Amino acid sequence: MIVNEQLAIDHGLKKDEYKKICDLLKRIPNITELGIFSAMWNEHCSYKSSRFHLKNLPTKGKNVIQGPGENAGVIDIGDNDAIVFKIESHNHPSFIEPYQGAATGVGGIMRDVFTMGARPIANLNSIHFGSPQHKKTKNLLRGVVHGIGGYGNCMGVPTIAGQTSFDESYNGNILVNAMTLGHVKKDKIFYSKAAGLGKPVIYVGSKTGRDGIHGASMASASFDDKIEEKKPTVQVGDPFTEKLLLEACLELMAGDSIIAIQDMGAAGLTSSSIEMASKGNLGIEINLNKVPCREAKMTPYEIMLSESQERMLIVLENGKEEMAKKIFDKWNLDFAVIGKTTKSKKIELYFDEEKVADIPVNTLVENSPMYNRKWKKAKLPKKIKIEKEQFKTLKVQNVLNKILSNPNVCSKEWIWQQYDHTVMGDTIQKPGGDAGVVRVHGTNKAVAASVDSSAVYCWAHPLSGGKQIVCESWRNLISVGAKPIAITNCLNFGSPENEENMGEFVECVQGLGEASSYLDFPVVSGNVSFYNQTKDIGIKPTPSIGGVGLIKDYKNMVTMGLKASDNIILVIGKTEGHLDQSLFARDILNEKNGPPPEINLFNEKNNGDTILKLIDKKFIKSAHDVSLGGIITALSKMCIKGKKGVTLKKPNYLINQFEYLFSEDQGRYIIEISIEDLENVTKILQENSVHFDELGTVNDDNLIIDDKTKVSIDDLIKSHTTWLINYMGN
Amino acid sequence: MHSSVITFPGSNCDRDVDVALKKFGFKNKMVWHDDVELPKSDLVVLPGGFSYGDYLRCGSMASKSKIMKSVLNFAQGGGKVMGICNGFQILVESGLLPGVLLRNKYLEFICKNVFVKVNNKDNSYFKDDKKDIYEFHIAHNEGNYFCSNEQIKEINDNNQIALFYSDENGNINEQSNPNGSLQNIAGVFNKQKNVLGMMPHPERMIDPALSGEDGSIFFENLINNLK
Amino acid sequence: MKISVVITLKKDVLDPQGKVIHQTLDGMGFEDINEVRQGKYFEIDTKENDKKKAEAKVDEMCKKLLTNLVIEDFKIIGSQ
Amino acid sequence: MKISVVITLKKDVLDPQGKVIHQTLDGMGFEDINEVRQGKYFEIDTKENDKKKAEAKVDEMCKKLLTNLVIEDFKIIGSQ
Ligand SMILES: Nc1ncnc2c1ncn2[C@@H]1O[C@H](COP(=O)(O)OP(=O)(O)O)[C@@H](O)[C@H]1O
Ligand SMILES: [Mg+2]
Repeated sequence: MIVNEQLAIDHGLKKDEYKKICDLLKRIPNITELGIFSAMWNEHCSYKSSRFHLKNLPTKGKNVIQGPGENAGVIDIGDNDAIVFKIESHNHPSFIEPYQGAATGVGGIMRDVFTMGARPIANLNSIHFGSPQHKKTKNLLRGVVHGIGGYGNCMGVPTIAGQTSFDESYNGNILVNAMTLGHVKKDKIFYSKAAGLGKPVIYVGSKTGRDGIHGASMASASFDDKIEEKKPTVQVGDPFTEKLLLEACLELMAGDSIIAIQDMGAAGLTSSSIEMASKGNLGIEINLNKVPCREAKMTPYEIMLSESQERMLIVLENGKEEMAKKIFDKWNLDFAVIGKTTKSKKIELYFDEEKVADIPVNTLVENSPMYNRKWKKAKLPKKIKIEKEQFKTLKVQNVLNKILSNPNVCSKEWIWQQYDHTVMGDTIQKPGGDAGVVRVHGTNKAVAASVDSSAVYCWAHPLSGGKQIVCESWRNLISVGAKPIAITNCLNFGSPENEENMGEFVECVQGLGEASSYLDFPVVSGNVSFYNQTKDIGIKPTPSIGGVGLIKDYKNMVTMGLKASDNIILVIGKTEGHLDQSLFARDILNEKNGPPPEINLFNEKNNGDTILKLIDKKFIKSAHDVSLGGIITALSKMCIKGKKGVTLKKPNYLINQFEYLFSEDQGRYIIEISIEDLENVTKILQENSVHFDELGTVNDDNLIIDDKTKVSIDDLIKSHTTWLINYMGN
Repeated sequence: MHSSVITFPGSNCDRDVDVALKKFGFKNKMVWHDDVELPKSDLVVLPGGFSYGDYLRCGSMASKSKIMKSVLNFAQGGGKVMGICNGFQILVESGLLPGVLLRNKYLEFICKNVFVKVNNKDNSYFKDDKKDIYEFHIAHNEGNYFCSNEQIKEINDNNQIALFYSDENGNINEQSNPNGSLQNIAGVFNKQKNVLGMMPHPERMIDPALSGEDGSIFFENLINNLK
Repeated sequence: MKISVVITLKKDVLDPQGKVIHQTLDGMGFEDINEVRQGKYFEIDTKENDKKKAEAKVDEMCKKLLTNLVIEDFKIIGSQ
Repeated sequence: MKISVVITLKKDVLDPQGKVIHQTLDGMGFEDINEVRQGKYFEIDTKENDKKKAEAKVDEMCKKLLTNLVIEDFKIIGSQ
């Protein structure tokens, strides 16, 4: 095949990028080389539009062992234990084939984690669908949930938390973000940096097929009318093989024969071999005839670009091949020595005795394009003057019912009941709480994790939205009694070539960075997914934040269910009545404009730290952060979980009742304490200058909001649980 | 008491049940599916998980593995064999237990706590049980017990039903049937009652921090009965 | 040669999946369906080139592994 | 009439189930198998009695619901 500019463009490269390739090579690349460049230089692998901005994120901290740049981030949780975690998107494939797309997304992120030597101990997911009324939504949701469960359940890794939202901006481009946490001993972490010359390069796992060729390029293109043509790039997941691969890799890792290991993810053998060579500052030579292939007559181009799943690349110590092969034989997996490390600093490929590619590694990595794209700054929208007259026509109980049954608030039990969340025997907080919590096997420690996003806030004002979402993640961890340690992020945006979408990206990242820096909640891993759009319209900017925290003694974990009657309920943090962009404003008043609630990082940190102190002293019986739907929504969920009611006090506030109950001011928590502790708790809160209000008292059976409004627990449960079940049921 | 837990490719509750058995006093050994001989055991456990990915039919391929010949002999000689979840499916596929486990009626994987009522205490698994109704955990996609009319008659005539899905008061009805199982069957014995298969996972409920503690009661009783 | 086999659920075994597909199709406007039954299909490519022998082998595979005769029937539907 | 359809994975698409079944059969002594591919089988019983029309309907059902043409092909294999 003749390589020319047009062919390069068909591979998703830009004209000047093609010229740059020719200049770097000082010749025209052959077809295999062009394929390799297109895979390495696309957005998905090269981060060419995002690198410039991502480098400003705070990535260091006293608990960070490994920040971004490896397969996953690693944090220290003491006693030689470390947690490896990362989140990743699989948006485009999931829209085309929801089951397999979501399944392979889960498979991919788990490989990222066990490549580093960690046994996966928990999965999370953040999934976003179009409007429930859209004709595709129901099937996409069902397919995605079945896919996530299908893969994770088979692997025997509990899915402990997640997030599900619906918004019409995802009608033509759903989001599927999967996150995995793994546990590893600090002195047994594996990296992808190759070292040493003449070391054998080993291929293990499944055979290479023609699946997913150019998957990485697809992830970097937007959906248009030609979507059909992009179809063959979807892969079929094989969780059984991955389970074997996990066990085989961990078995090999128990010894000391591995120099470097890297999973084959996007752009398969290409990116894995090049990354290992690049990090080790050396070359790799591969004989492609040695690669185990599923189909006859696969070309070098196909072998290099295949995205077949469940494969790994390993650089081994010399002489360990036989021993390693025995392990993979035992697990019935392919094992092949396919090449060796060299000092050439080039990637050199041979096929049928011919050299089919010869590319200096640095041209693919360091010299890959980086763009500081044009972007537009977003103005803070003007505050909306909400006519309080209209509140008079509203009844609190009806509004509450509507909000509790809103698709974005209602119980997601229909989803998480399909995920095995108890396998491995260490799940101590199941989905349905503020964060999922698993014990570190055989210890008293537990790890909490939560995944969050608030696209509406980010859309209204990306800078505030970016900050808010980090804070929400922080709060979810605090609410279960965990000390927040670090985050991973999956940045789902529209086209970086569109100035507005790019602006959303830049400012969300800025906000995210500010908040994580202030809260000492660094970013240790992440993933960028651009081109989430249909035709020219991008999705609402949707950064998903996966937060991880530590509970030193799992017995101190806190849950949100109310515990005992006569206990006192406090709201921590100030309620100012901010309704713009709240669920109340959008869903009840149909008002979609205005700024999102403001973030005050000082209060955020102070409130969170103080709550942790109270938890430490065992004052807190239950806790829940206040988010979507305001105080009364949060309180309702606590009632539902604990099967208890609350009698609200009349607030000594000047704001309107609806503002009091439904506003979405940030930095707030609801906590339950016993009367005897009230004085001590008050003292601690005052000493730490934390604003709080007494909200009410726990009772046995009703949420009593005012003289006229009394809602039974059963009614709350009904409002909260029926929508999704009914929706999926017919 | 010596127990053995068999690991098939794709088993994923093997560690969980190992932890549980040890916690309640068993000396447990892990046995690889490709081994020929079972170690000396008072109890053999086929754990939950997805042996061979649950491909073809759950348990079908594991039932053909090498170790199963030994398990078969062991069981035929009166040895105690217990299959949990996927282990139950393997026992059914290998012919040690009657019937078959079909896909859940509502076509969805179910992970939750359920109540089960013990039907037959005249065996080493449930003898002297303090409880009639356990709260156990289920996590499966194919737990819908089914068998032919003749078989179900035989099963009932021989008192082979071990556990029924029930509500917390022991009522056995459609509402308390999570997966469509025939007659709410959650577990069955072979004729001799030395082989037990059940869908629920008692090993997931052995600690107050987990979904519950009824599993502890089950295991404590089990080891006492085997002594 | 390549032998094709179809495995179907016995008549009296409930096929919830077929039922759901039926309902879904119905909802999509395919209203004159009486019943949908789902089964499995296998293509087994063997080195055996004698049709009779190949089919006999596959028959044996079906009995020993591919079907559970408590609930399923099988039928060889083609050989080439 | 009753239409039978077979749905198979496209040629280049991985068939994890087929692979494992192949290995298992091999281990059971069926050693001369080249490949096993697993697919789905549907019997759709419709009120339509005109063969052409019935098949056309089923063709439409396959395209709209039963298959995902990204990874699967379908074939009507019988009508009676
Ligand atoms: N896709 C999902 N997978 C697993 N758990 C989920 C999923 N979606 C929602 N959940 C769970 O449902 C609960 C409610 O979610 P959400 O409304 O986002 O919580 P909150 O706003 O209270 O933090 C959480 O415990 C969450 O973990
Ligand atoms: Mg929360």
